[in-house]
Amino acid sequence: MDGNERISRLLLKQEVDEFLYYEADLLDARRYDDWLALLADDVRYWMPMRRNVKVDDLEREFTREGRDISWFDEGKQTLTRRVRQIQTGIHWAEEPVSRISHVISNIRLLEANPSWAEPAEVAVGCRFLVYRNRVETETDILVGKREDLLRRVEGELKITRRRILLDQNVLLSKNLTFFF
Amino acid sequence: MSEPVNIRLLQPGTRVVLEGGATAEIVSNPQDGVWVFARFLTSPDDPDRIGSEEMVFAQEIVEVGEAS
Amino acid sequence: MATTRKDGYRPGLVDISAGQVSREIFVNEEIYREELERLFARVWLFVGHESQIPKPGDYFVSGMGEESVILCRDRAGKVHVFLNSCRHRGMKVCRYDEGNTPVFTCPYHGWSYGTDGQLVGVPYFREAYHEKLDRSRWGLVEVPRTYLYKGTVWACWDSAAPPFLEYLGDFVRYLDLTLDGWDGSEGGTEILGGIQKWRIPCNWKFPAENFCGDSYHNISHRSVDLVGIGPSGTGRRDMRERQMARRLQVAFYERGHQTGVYLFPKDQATPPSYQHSPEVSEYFAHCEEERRKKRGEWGRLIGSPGEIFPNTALHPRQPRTIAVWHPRGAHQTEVWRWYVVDSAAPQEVKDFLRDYYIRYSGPGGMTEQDDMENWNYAHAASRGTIARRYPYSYEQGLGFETENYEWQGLRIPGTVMDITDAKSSEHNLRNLYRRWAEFMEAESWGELATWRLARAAE
Amino acid sequence: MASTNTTGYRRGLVDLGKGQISREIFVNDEIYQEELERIFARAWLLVGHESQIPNPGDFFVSSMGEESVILCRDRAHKVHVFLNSCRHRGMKVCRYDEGNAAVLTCPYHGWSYSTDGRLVGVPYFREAYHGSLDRSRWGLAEVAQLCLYKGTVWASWDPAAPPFLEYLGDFLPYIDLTLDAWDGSDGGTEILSGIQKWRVPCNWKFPAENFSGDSYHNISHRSVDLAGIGPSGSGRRDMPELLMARKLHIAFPEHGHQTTSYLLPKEVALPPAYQHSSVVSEYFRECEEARRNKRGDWGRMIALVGEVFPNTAFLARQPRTLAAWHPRGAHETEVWRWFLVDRNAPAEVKDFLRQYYIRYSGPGGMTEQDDMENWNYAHAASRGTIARRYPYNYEQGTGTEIENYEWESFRVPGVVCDLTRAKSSEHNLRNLYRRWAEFMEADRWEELTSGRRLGRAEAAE
Repeated sequence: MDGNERISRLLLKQEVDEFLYYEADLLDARRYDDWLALLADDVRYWMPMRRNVKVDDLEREFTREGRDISWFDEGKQTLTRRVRQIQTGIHWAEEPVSRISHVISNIRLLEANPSWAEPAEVAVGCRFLVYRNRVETETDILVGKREDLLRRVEGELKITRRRILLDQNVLLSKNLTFFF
Repeated sequence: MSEPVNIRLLQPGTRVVLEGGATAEIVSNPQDGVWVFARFLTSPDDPDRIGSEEMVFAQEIVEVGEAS
Repeated sequence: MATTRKDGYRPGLVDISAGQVSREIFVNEEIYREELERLFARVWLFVGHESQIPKPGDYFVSGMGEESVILCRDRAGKVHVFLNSCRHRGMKVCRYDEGNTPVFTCPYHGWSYGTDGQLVGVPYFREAYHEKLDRSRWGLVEVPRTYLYKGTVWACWDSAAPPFLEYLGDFVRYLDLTLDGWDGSEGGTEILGGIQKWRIPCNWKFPAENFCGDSYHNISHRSVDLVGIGPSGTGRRDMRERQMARRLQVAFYERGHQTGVYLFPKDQATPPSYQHSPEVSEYFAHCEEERRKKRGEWGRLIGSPGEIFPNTALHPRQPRTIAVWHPRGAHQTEVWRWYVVDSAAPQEVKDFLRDYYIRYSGPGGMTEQDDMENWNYAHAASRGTIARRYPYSYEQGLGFETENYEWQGLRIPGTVMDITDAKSSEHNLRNLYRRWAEFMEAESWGELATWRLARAAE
Repeated sequence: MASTNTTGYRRGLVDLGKGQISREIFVNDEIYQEELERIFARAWLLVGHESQIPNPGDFFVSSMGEESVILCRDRAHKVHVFLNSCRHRGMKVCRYDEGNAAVLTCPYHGWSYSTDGRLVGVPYFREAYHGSLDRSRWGLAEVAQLCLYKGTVWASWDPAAPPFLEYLGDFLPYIDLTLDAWDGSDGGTEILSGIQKWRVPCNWKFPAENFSGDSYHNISHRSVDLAGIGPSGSGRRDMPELLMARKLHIAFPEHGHQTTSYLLPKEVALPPAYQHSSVVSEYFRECEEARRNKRGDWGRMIALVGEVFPNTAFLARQPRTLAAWHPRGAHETEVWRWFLVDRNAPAEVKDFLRQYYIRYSGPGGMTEQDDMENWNYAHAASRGTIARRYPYNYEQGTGTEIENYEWESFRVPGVVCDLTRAKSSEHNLRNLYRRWAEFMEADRWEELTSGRRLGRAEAAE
């Protein structure tokens, strides 16, 4: 990597950090329509379930995208429906509304295509901690990893693919009415 | 089947058509998404209901008309 | 373990004459379940303040024991307290903290109740129930006894309980010290917006005991005394009257209520206070004068922490608050805190007090933070098999109680312990547990309302 | 509180004559302990699906009541269900969810069991046990009865329980509506890989009741109806047949099973469905036709939801699922969800359905999220000292049940409540709790299998 490339990478890292923090702010501020605008029209949003399997059988740890049952397997249209449902004001699982914070960390740029200098797409890894507290004392803490593919569309970053790897086997929340 | 209506958004004065063909005008809306208070304008099955004010269940409302 | 022996509380677990109380009553889960039945389902509990629900349709979701209840004002302006649970499948009909509504609609199957508790909406009443459901019998469960007193709202699940004012007896005059204006005007107080709610890992009786007048634990607040948050710049409070007043602990044996008070000497002005703000200082000086005029001898009395049996705490002096110790299992307490100011006070006074209250009380309060640490680990260190074998000591001042206490022409209602010289006593605490044991043993209110027997005998 | 008085359930806590059931049966810890003994240790429970363990040595760790069990296929292809607990010190012999193993070896002291449950490996058998341990007596504990039915695996711990098919009785054809393919071919379904498991803070009977046919709570799903996830683009499901079919609650008083089903009219074509995808729409149209031809009058019956007593639920229509409500204490339930599709459906149909299922059901499902909120806070608000004094109301539709229900020449098995006009009833829910109370009172299976017949004889006199 030459000097210019390293600077390009640094600038991109800065932009991606800001973008992911901004996205988290939108979700936590319940600005769901603005959040939807960050998703590419062909976004794939997927969260597999996880199995306890033997160490030599780990390829079966996750349910398979596009084939098996998962916690989420979404496109923009269904994510939009989920937002609309919350906005009806009678989605009782989110009414009264929850208090949610997304903490995003360990952000790393994994790959940029075609180049760090002119990235049309960039793959990003991070950790998430989603804290939800609702009604009186009901509290969920969900922690895991995320792999995002971001695409530059007319100068702006859009989320094209999101894989959410939750670190739980039996899901310890009664429902998943929020976004990761 | 007609599209469901988010009755939470219906303003007083709005006319609605109910299952069975009766029509009613919303008098007030508790915004619970389940009930509205409405006055019956027509009631083919039970003419005694005309003019009476009742709580109307969301799932009985099949159509929303114009606000008067 | 004597938990199933109803007559075992006094001889076994609560030995007032020896000044000993078993740790079991704090940490035993069976005893806790009995408390829910024998105490919380029979006594008068504080549920809120009328100023929280000024308009028809206003509601505030409160708690009674472990139960969620709705305090609301119906269309006709009447105040009700309902169990927050649908009669059909038990769903909470209200999951908000407060608001205004014409109906409480259950989100599960849609049963809907008016603000007077009547079941007004039953989906498919004609089709599915064939109009046979007797809607008049399936309204929200209403607390059978409620009482409004100077803005405060009280409720009791037991129809056989004596009326609220009889339940209080002469103690009502001490409750007035919290609810009247500082100038002595009847019920001249209001609630500041925002009820603090938080959890403490201890049995509910730790804070209850503390607010009965545990003056002995002052030492644990040494750090805040050193830092100084008092309204005149030092210490924890403005307490100069201490030097001239009699300090008393007052207990009502038949009823289980108790409080601390300061009794000022006749014809002597109260020392200045709130000296960090001339306007506040002036306001209180004026109020002191007014109260003395309006209330005569009784105007010489100022309250300090007290407790209406079993779990409503009063803090009549600044920070003026009402607290409820909601039980949440044997090992956890949820505190709810209302803050009180004179309704007629100038805004600057209210602002000053609000800031001071927040600094003093609650989980952010520099004083109470240390209380919560003590309650937490006192409870934790009492749960062990061995720890339970060692009763707590409540001997302090045993035998020094005075009936018909009088000083400089004012006769004080209740049984008094003068701690002006003694500094401290556990007189009030013994009173709390005496009454607690009576409740745990008594099968009926007939046994508990002993003052009625005495009156009948006369 | 009659919790220790087992004769008191029907008289005191479950009063079906009045249509009232005490909240105690949902929130009382003592009653819960009794349920584990009297219901979960005696009834038939769903443990899994054969397609989860196709090969010898395949295993799937499942659950029966609070117990962990291993569903596995031995070397001779025989299916077993074992208690997942070493006989030596009780350690879980399998802490994986699924896999393939030649032996199940306990990690604590190394006792090892073959896939047919025999104790085959005991460290220092000769040295420490001097060869005297009777290994034949110390194999894995195995369920008393097991039944494979159209791919599903059922088990009971009670040797005295009637065989599974007798336990189901005439309810069997309704289970078939979930396990047969949509074209009516016998057992023509398979499980989609990935079993959803999650916890809901409520008593297990809240979901059990809900899936027994609580059609009354439709209103709580209004938000998803408004947002629209139905396969034709709006609402929650494709339900145009509702307008033409009879909607029935069907209960089996002798068994405690119940379902909500639709009976379609004779000679009328079904309205189109799955209009968002022509392939899927065409597939279901063809299946409908094939089923009518194959099944005759039964081809007109479509099940919606149902429950095999006590805790196995099915959703026979899309999203087609099986669910088990595993109790985890009186105040918590662990839901396990299997999703089914026609084995012979084209991949595009399977994909479409899978995505629809995920959107509809489970913790991420836009419909069920609201159910879980209701179960959670209905339970929480029923635990208090005062709350327990007020029974729930189950009066709806009392007295409108019909024995020998028939419509357009089809005699429907079971006792029926016709909801076509009534919209809703609690007939099925009463049936669930009637059977529940019988189980809680009966000391022996004879009482559970003969009681109703006696009851009927009395009624006949």
